[in-house]
Amino acid sequence: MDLTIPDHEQSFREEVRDFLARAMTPEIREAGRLTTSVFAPVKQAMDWQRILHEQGWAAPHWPREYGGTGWSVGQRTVFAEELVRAGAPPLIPMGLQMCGPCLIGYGTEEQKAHYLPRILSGEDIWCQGYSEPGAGSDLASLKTFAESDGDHYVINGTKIWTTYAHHANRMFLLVRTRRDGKPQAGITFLLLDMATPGITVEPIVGLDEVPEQCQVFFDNVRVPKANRVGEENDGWTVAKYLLTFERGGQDYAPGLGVQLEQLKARARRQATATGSLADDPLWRRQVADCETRVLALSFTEQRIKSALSAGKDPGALSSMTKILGTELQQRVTELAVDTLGAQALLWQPGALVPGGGEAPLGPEYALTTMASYLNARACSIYGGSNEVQRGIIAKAVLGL
Amino acid sequence: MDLTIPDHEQSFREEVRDFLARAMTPEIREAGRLTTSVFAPVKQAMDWQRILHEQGWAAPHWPREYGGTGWSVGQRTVFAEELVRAGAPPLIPMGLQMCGPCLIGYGTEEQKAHYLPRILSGEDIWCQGYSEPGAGSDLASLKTFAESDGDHYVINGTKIWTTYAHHANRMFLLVRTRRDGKPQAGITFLLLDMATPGITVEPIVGLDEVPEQCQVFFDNVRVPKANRVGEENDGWTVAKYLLTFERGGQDYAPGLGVQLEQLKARARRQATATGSLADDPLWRRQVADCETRVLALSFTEQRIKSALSAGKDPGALSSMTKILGTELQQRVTELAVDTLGAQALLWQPGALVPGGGEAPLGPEYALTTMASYLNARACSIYGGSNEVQRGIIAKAVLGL
Amino acid sequence: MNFSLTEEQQMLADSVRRWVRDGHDGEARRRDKTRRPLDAALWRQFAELGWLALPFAEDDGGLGGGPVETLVLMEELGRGLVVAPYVPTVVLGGGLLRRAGPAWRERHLPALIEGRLQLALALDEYERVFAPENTALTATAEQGGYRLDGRKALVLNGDQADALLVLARTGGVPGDEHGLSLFWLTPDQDGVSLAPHRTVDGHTAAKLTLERVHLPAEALVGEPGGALAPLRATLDEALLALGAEAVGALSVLLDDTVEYAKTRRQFGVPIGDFQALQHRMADMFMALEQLRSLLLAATLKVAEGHADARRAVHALKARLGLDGRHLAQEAIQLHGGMGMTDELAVGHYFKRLTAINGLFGGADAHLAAFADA
Amino acid sequence: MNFSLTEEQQMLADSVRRWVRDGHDGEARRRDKTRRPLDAALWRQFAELGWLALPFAEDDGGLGGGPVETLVLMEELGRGLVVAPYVPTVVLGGGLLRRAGPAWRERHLPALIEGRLQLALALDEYERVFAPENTALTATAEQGGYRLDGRKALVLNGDQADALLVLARTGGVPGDEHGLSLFWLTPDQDGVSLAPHRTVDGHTAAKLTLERVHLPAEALVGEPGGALAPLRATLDEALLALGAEAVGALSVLLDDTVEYAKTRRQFGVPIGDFQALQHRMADMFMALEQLRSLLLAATLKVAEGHADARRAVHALKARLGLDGRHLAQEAIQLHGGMGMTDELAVGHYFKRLTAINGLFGGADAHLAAFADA
Repeated sequence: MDLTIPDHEQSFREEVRDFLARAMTPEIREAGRLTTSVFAPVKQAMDWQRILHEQGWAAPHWPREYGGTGWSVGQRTVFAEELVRAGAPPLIPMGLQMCGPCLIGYGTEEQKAHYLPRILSGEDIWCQGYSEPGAGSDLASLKTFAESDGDHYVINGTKIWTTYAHHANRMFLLVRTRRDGKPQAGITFLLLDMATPGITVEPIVGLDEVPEQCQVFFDNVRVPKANRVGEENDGWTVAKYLLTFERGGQDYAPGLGVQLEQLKARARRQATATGSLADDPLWRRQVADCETRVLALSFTEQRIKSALSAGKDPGALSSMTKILGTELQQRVTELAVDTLGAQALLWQPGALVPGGGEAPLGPEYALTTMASYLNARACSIYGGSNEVQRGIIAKAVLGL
Repeated sequence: MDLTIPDHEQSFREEVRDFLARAMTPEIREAGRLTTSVFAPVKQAMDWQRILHEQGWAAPHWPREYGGTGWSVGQRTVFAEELVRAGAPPLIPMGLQMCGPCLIGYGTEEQKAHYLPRILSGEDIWCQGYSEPGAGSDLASLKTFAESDGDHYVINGTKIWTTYAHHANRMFLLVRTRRDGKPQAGITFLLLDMATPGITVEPIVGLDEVPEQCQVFFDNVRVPKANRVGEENDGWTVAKYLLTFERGGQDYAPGLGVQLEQLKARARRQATATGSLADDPLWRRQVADCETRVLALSFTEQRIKSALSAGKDPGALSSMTKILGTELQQRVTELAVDTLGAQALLWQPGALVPGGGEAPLGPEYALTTMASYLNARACSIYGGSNEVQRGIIAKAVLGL
Repeated sequence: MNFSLTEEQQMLADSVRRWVRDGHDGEARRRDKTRRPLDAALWRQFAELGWLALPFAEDDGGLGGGPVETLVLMEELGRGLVVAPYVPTVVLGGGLLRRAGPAWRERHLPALIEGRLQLALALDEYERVFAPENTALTATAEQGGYRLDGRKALVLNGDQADALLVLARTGGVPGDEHGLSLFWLTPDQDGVSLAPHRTVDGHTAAKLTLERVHLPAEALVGEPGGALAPLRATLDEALLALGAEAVGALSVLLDDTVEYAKTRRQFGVPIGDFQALQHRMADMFMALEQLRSLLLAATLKVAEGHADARRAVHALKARLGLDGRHLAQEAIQLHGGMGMTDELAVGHYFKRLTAINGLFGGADAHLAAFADA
Repeated sequence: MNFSLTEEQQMLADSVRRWVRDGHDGEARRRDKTRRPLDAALWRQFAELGWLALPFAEDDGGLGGGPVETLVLMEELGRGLVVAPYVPTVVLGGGLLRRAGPAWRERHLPALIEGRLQLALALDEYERVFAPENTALTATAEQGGYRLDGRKALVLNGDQADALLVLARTGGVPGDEHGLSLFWLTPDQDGVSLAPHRTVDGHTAAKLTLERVHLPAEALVGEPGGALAPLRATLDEALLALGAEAVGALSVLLDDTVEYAKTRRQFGVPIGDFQALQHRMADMFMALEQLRSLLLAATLKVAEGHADARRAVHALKARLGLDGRHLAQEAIQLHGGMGMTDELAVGHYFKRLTAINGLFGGADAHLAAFADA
């Protein structure tokens, strides 16, 4: 056992850091600062993706032949950490992190050749059609039906919690293609063009007043069967792969660490009668409580990656990092609200739009703090609620 | 709404206080200090009951005709509070708090005339035969069977978690008298003499190394049918009455308040480099967290009693006070362990026996602290586990 | 001890509840996307119903109510998620005027009670942790009066107040309990600028900037350097009022969650059948009951002037910040995705609670104050 | 980064595990009601198996192991609930000797490694919160040496130690980081009295009273007034060793609880079918994994001398006191009444964890130290 960082990773870190310092425009930096969700403002996120793509770094985790970087697990971690530290807006994951890997794993050669370059370049913006009003945590009970009609499917039904459907030009989705048998068995994985007739997108305004999610309605929407990924009725296999990825594919600890450092800097500027909030023992205890948990999570993520590098399947452990990461994220945003006191109540959604031009009536971070807190309430719900994840651990790990 | 204490309750408090100052012998006081459970050492508890009985105060909550005091709810509360404040050992509840009220409610005139005076005077010591190895939280599934044989029942089976069965000369118990129908329907409530042939008592040593609980085995134990309370197969009615009583019959807040005051006094004696632990902001926060919860519980208990006085049935709220009171009790004993640090690890069970003569190798409270903490782990398990109580709230209060 | 409402208090409760149900519930307010800072018609009704007169002495034209009456009103307003500047104008502004001597009462309470006077208290300062004694904004004595300079953050109702009460230092340094004074200020005075803004809960506030604002000596409210005692007493009343509003809001969050759990189906059954969720809802219920107990304890102790009254107020605010917040978070979580939407009421109650928790000190500060009291 | 054991480390783990299984598991120990303070045969085996030589340099007759090797050993001993004074004698006593200079090492390490020397560290004082710098017991310089007066509480292994290392003040006052010195003391010296006693976890300790104990200057271990640095480094190692033991014990508590939940039936089903309990066991699992991560983080950082190593040790001890304690309490709760008995192993693991949490500072103290580090 050792914590040694190979020399080449250290120099790689320098390289990434230099690049980011150079490549991030003021607009990109502003978007990073104003991002209060896992989903960054779409325009700046896509701009940033194009810049990374020029460098060949848009999809480090993809195989090299499809435009990946060929980096080691360690290098990918370094890259992700440096992005977080530099305050870059996160890239929109539906294409790069979800649809792309799915196509690489299960797509036909034609699908790969057509879609992967457009995902990489940002020409296509994807959304994910999984949840339905009656099928949230219980995804397998989805009802949106795709009737076979020659070389097409005809889709009727509705999807909900479809992030950025109002920005996307493509959707990957799960549909039911058979009504009998086990619920998981009759599901098929499809790709579609959002411009297809019969699709209606209705944005859903969130607690933070941002329409991040949508409901999407399908009224006799015709999709060519060539757009099917995997076999008919076998979409659950692809779906499960994606779910695992959605949960465990990211590291939470680096971002949490950065947020806690920022929080400490802010507390140093919150004056008390005798010094600053950063000196207050009770406040320090709250931060230390978070920091010790982040330290534990960080090493857990390292352990999982170490197992991955050794070719082991971490399996249900992605459920653990999803629970721990999201609940810590919620706690850290809550502590940030506490740190600002009443100043966190200032509500200026207009000032949170990058380039919106509305001047904040207080420090910029006072604006993002509340919006982040509100938005973070969702992270224990999406991607399979944390209740579902605990159930997975109980069953898959503990055998209950 | 008001918090006014009637004058007569104030003067009653003085009267009780004077009496306790006079009546508690050094031996009783020592037993109070060394009690680390809801069950005090049996000899001193019974001695103390006899002293209270002479005064006519052994069973304030009983109707006057059976030896009760005729006090108001407020006076009973004052009395209970003053007992706690004076550090009196708690009386053993199985006779006074459990069997007595049951007999008053459901016993025959003969049963009442025979047993109640002996409960009051302490001539009889009772134990409670409810739980069985396969019937803990799921009490209704009990299996100990009483076969009818003329004017007797013949009992076979076993009871567990029978507190003080090794000290008791009588037991009230639930037995099955019918095997078919709903589990609750075939249960009968009986009284028996522990000297009856066929009874074996095996003490169970607890975490605190004290044999407080027992397992009791019945091998063709003959009990006269005259010892049945209520109708055959209708014992569940009596049992439920008792369970509610066991949960909600007591106030937790006064005792918790006294424990927290003692804890603060101890912390003032724990020196830090700059003062005492009682000045440490983190320690103070932990105490304030407990104290605010105790304040809330105290007013909840007052509200429930206020409803009782007005003739309302608090119903499932006894589940709430049981959960809150026991979990606070666990937390306060935990904080007491933290307050003493390593000094709480000193283990001298011999020095905890009243009159045992073994000198403690540190402050007396250092000995009781750990034993109380260990013993308190049980209070969320007994009397219907807190999981069962939460289920009751969900069903009976929230209608889930 | 007695925890029953008097007949009059019960009538007040019933009338507020009826008023809320008849078109002023949060659902209606929520759909009003114009988010007008103050609904004049609504405020007129507050006056007509006598609510603005509630806490004032009969000699001052009030109804002679106390903390218990305010509790009754605020709990129902909280249940209805009614957006109105009752706390800034009546509880805080009115509470300070009540304590400022007969001249101030005579001059302003009639207008306040008739609904013609909106007030705001300027307390919080940028980059200073909340605590009245932590105030830095200076009021320098000068010929015939004072000169005020500095900024105040999050002045509740500051965007629509006819007058502001500004806490300033006439002596001492931040941390000192002496040297704090209150000033009466109108927004039209030279050097005063107010930048209005929304708060997260759909209420409004303003950023106040004072640049060389010259005030006459008569603008001083109460004793020079002696603002802390009346301010603290007034803050106690505000914390009780907000506590009652919070308990009302939390009771809706619990009810809505239980109701949702009974109807929302996943895995073939109502989610309320899942034991893990049942236990969590039982915990929510217990948290609400404990907060209600603390609300009663603190309100009655303040009303009756018990020595440990402020301690109970600290306990209430601290536990709201711990257990009330957790209850509200659980309400969102158990609503799943729907809880995150602007459409359902749950999120709006959540945001109001979040705002209440952020006002006048958080849980740790109140736990520390509880320990010190 | 690499989290795999070397082949040698894996062999060590396997051999300890085998030894535990072959008759030294907690179950066997638990039934031995004689509760002998020290099992001489067992200690001889420790020596023969090389475990007493583990952390010492090869030059000193040791095996040249480090914190990782100690982790491997202690985790298995924790899993087996083995009662032995490894931490007092080898980790604490041995750690201080290792840092005390060649003369002390040459004089005592051979005996220690051969199992002929039992040690104890006298640190805690009555009515003083734990912290080495909070030491009050005085060592007054006198002709040719020092005079020691005072009491020490809970001297682990003090009842059977051949020598005690006593932390005393040769200068300064409680709170000062300077002025702390360590003394080598044997129980037979004039003025030394030891009152042996059990500790809650079945280990043993002693109360130490020193009355006019005259020690020669040579009894001073290390630099006069300079005990704090080597002591802190040694305490870090002890916290790692206890942390590894705790993680081993917690893993048994989790396994036993899950196993019990699969077999114990209530309401017609195994209690492991109840969703509320499933979620709680999932939380127990996550707590264990997080503690294991912290154990690895702290151990490797100390082993490699990282600048933030001590911070990680504080994190480990703090979270053991929070999450490890909660895990152990849940293990009892989920075992129901059976968990409260002396008969099942769960209670004994619980008590060992309780003891570990009580040693060398609690969770809040370590969180505060983490924040300061």
